[in-house]
Amino acid sequence: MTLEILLVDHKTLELQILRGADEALKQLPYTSIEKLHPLEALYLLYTGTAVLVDSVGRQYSFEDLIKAYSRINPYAWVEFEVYLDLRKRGRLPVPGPRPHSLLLRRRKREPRYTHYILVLEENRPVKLATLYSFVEEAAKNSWEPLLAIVDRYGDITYYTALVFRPGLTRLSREGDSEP
Amino acid sequence: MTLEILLVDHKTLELQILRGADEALKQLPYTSIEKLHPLEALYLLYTGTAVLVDSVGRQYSFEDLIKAYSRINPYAWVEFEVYLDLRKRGRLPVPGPRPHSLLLRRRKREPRYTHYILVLEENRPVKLATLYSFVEEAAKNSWEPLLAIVDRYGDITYYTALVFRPGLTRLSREGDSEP
Amino acid sequence: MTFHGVLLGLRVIVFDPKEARELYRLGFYGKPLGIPKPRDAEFNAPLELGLVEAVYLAEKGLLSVVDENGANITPDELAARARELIPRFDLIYKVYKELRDRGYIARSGLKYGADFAVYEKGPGIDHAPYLIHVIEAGEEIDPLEIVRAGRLSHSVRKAFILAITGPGDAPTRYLMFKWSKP
Amino acid sequence: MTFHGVLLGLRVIVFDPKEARELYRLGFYGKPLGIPKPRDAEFNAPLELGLVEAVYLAEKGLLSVVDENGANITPDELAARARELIPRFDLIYKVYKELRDRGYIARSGLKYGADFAVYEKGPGIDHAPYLIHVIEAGEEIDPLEIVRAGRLSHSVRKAFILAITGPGDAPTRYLMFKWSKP
Repeated sequence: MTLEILLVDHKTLELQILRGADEALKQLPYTSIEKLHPLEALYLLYTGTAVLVDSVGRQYSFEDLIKAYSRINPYAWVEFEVYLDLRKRGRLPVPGPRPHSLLLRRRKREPRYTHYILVLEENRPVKLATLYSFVEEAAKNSWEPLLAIVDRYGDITYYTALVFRPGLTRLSREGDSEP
Repeated sequence: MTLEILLVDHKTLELQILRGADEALKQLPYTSIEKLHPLEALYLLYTGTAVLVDSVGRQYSFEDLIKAYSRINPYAWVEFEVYLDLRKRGRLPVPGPRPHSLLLRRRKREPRYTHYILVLEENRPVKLATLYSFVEEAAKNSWEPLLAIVDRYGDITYYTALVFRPGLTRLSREGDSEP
Repeated sequence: MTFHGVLLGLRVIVFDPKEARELYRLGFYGKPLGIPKPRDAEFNAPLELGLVEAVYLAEKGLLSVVDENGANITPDELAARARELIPRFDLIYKVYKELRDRGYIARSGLKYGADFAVYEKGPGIDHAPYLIHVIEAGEEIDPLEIVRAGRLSHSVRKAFILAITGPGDAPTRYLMFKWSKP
Repeated sequence: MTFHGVLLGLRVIVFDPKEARELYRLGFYGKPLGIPKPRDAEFNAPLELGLVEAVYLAEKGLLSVVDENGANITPDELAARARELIPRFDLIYKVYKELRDRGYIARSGLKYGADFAVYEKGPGIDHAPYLIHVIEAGEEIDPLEIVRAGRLSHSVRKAFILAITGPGDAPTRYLMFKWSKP
């Protein structure tokens, strides 16, 4: 295996690429090469493209890392599910500015982001204030806000969100009913 | 107007055909000719085929009769809605054996009934025992039980009902998904 | 002008066909008896109003309501009756009133599984209504609510609106969602 | 044999792909990670179980569950966790258990807006599942519940089932409804 990741800190899950930065660039955006996010490491482990070791040479599996990530983030599993789903769709997500969020580019080499994704889970209530500020933050950055809602069996549904202001927001004139 | 109905009793709404039994037979099953049900009188008034008078010759409109019927039956309006809907579909309902129920024949001259209809209204809770005994009474008589559910804006939806016994009732093998 | 309605059970009926037509024409209020999908206001039938609409029209002074015996029913009495019978009446009414006051045509969305179907011009004129689901929000919302509303709206439009509101003067906030594939 | 799962948040994950395949084959339990519609049990992925399924399998002694740190979780602890997180868990579990015990394949009906999708043979074998809506019944039921369940089931089959049940030993009664035009 050419790609080796170092687990710098067991608690915070700080991760670094130890070997194979060239290989990593085929898999990840260049911004991730210096500091790897747990989701990205999980993906590389899950697809079998990398191995994870700590400073004393102990090896960690996908299962080990997702358990460890779950300890510090209750959304760990569902975030990985959404990350994996987006990768399977050919998109290249990167961790976003707020917890449980991801950003998407149109193409790998494009600097601008197009979509801002918030991961939500059924039966984990979300503050309304969080939803609103998320939608507003997206608008401010000209990103399309997307909610990725993971139901309790792992199915993911995506919704675009916008604030509707009665009397101000125009309803779209054309029909957009489902075929 | 050839068809005249007599309001025998203002309280119980006992009704009789005063004139035009021949005309009435074109509109109603022969069983209704002797003793007219308020729903049937309402229909004849609503369609303008009959007039309603009391013993002192005072005349009553559709509005008068439905108000009077509402006083003794909280389901009066919705029952009439269902009766009218069935008549518009070319069916000939007659009042059924239990409150808020109707019976249907395939054809006017057929003695056997085919459907047993229970009128339900949204926001008027129904006892489960009532639902079960209705479905069982229908089964005993080989009638198909139908619930006519009137929503709070007057839209009617019909459902066939049957008791399902896990492990005993076979689920139908063919698909019956909607086109 | 004032329209005249009779409270029969859970409904207010405007019996006079002329009044019925005018009230329907005024803003697509109610449903003519026996006509599930009216093409226009040229019907000859009584008009059936749901309690939400009836309270709105009564409070506007457009509708006077009596009971089966002809006794007058005030708008407050009508609202009290509605509150008794319709779950979440106050929340639903609050959203209905705001949408109507803003000039939208708000009608029952019940047959679509939603609280309202909202048109800019009216049924038969707009291509399809937007469905509104009224949600009582404390501080939080279960994302399940969004998924469920989406499933119910699915057959009509890709987009639907959650009206998130609370009791009293709490402002209503509207979020529009559209099913999407990234 | 016993399968091994790890409780991560609201889910129990069976990481070993061999166990995952066997458990899925055993009765269409769970969902393989990243595969929304598995064709068969030939996948190579961890299996994700919902808490309802996980409690059922744990109580049957088929599944042993640990937390992120490897500490054992008893079936009772797992059920307590589910009860905390899933609205109406006890009612839903009761119906799930009865249907599974009777030999039906009961899976999540969530994507259809129902509590369960029930198959006689299994997904991909039966033409379409029957949707089950679990309803807590006191003595009475609002007919609205029937209409709403019908609307949610509409896109799958004309027929749907209400499982009407109560707490404890109250028997569950099932009524099947089919949308109809007389």
